[in-house]
Amino acid sequence: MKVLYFAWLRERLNRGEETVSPPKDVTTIVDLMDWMAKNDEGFELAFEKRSLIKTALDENIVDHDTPLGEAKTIAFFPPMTGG
Amino acid sequence: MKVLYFAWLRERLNRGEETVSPPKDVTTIVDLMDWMAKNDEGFELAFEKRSLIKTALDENIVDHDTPLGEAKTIAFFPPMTGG
Amino acid sequence: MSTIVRLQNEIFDPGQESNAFLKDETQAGAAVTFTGIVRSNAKAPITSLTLEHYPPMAQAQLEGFATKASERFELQKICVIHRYGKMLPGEPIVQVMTLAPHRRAAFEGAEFIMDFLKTSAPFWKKETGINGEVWVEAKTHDDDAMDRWS
Amino acid sequence: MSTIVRLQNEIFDPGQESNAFLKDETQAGAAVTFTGIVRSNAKAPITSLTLEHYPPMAQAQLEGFATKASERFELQKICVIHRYGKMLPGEPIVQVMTLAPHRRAAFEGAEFIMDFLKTSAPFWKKETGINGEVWVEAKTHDDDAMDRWS
Repeated sequence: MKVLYFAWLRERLNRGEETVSPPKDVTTIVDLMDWMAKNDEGFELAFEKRSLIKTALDENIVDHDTPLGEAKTIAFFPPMTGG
Repeated sequence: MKVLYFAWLRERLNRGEETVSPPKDVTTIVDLMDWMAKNDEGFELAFEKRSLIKTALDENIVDHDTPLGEAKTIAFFPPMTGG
Repeated sequence: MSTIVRLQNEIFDPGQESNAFLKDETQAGAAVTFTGIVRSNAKAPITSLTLEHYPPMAQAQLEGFATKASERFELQKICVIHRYGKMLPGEPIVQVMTLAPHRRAAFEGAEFIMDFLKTSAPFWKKETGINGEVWVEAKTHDDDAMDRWS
Repeated sequence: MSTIVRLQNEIFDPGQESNAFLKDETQAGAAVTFTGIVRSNAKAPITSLTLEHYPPMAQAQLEGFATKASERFELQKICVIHRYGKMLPGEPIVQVMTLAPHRRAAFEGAEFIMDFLKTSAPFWKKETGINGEVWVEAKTHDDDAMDRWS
């Protein structure tokens, strides 16, 4: 699946997007974050305070315990500051 | 003192302003309206429903029981509909 | 705080007034513009609207509302333009503009001024339609709108 | 009901957009325009502001807020313009315009859209000043502002 990063999350990770292929036991967003952090120290640091990170599955904001389902894109970003 | 009329009050009375010299026992706005109605049938008709008429003394909105005091101008008008 | 109140017979350009109001402002984050427009209902079309007013009192009242708004909300600038005389459907009647550090104050300041203006500024509307002329009646919901600020 | 949502990098002219929005409208009595401006505090001056965004989601969210507003308030027309990329102090960032038969709906519709936009539209501000660059932090009072509509 496609993973997108925005704002300071993108800067810390030094990339705006990547493609990942998590194993089958990764079913929720929390699972995905755990799996990515295990494989990538940068990710673990960037995602240290998970409560500060918002998530969108296929462009809809969802909680971290949401199942990934058939989603094609997941986006991680800090609280929004538009307007 | 100078008396001003606006909107449908002005149209019914067929004048926008006039000068009146009420006797000394006319001390409040109610007194003035009574005195003017006594002397002018048109005024009595126009002021039939006094609760619909608003009053300003020297450009400040006041209740009908307010004393005339030293006011130079009194204005009578229907509820305002600007904006 | 700067306040401008303009009563005028001439039509004004809403966007041009907004731009003049915003010009060179870099300390404010939020601007709200309210524009009141002469409305012609499809069911009861009007050909024109005429506003009568009581000039010195209208000027004093509008300045008073602007001052009250600036005391109550954190506003950096207020401009109120109100027309009188004859106007046509689609033309602007009134424009209230507020500038503030934050949006809430800008919104509330503009709405506060409009609510007071509607019930307490000495203007009277007369609609001219195909069946003649009629004075617009005051609306009780305008009184209610004003009362919520007290 | 007509709704326009525009995301753009280019600067826009606030007054010109308001006039385009109002053009030929004779059925509506009330128009509200909110303009958000790049602010530079005297104490902590910024040289520029950069907005990052998530394009398809930003477009979808803004259209969603506009639809919600039109369902909730009696609105005849909505336009939302939001910029992204680099902008300078005094430049407009965002403009929300509403048109309604009555002023209350126009005010509430615009404020509703802005409150949702602030907390739920995927834009992120980065300020550039003499001391470097810093991401703007989200404000809890913006969450509170959104919550009052629920």
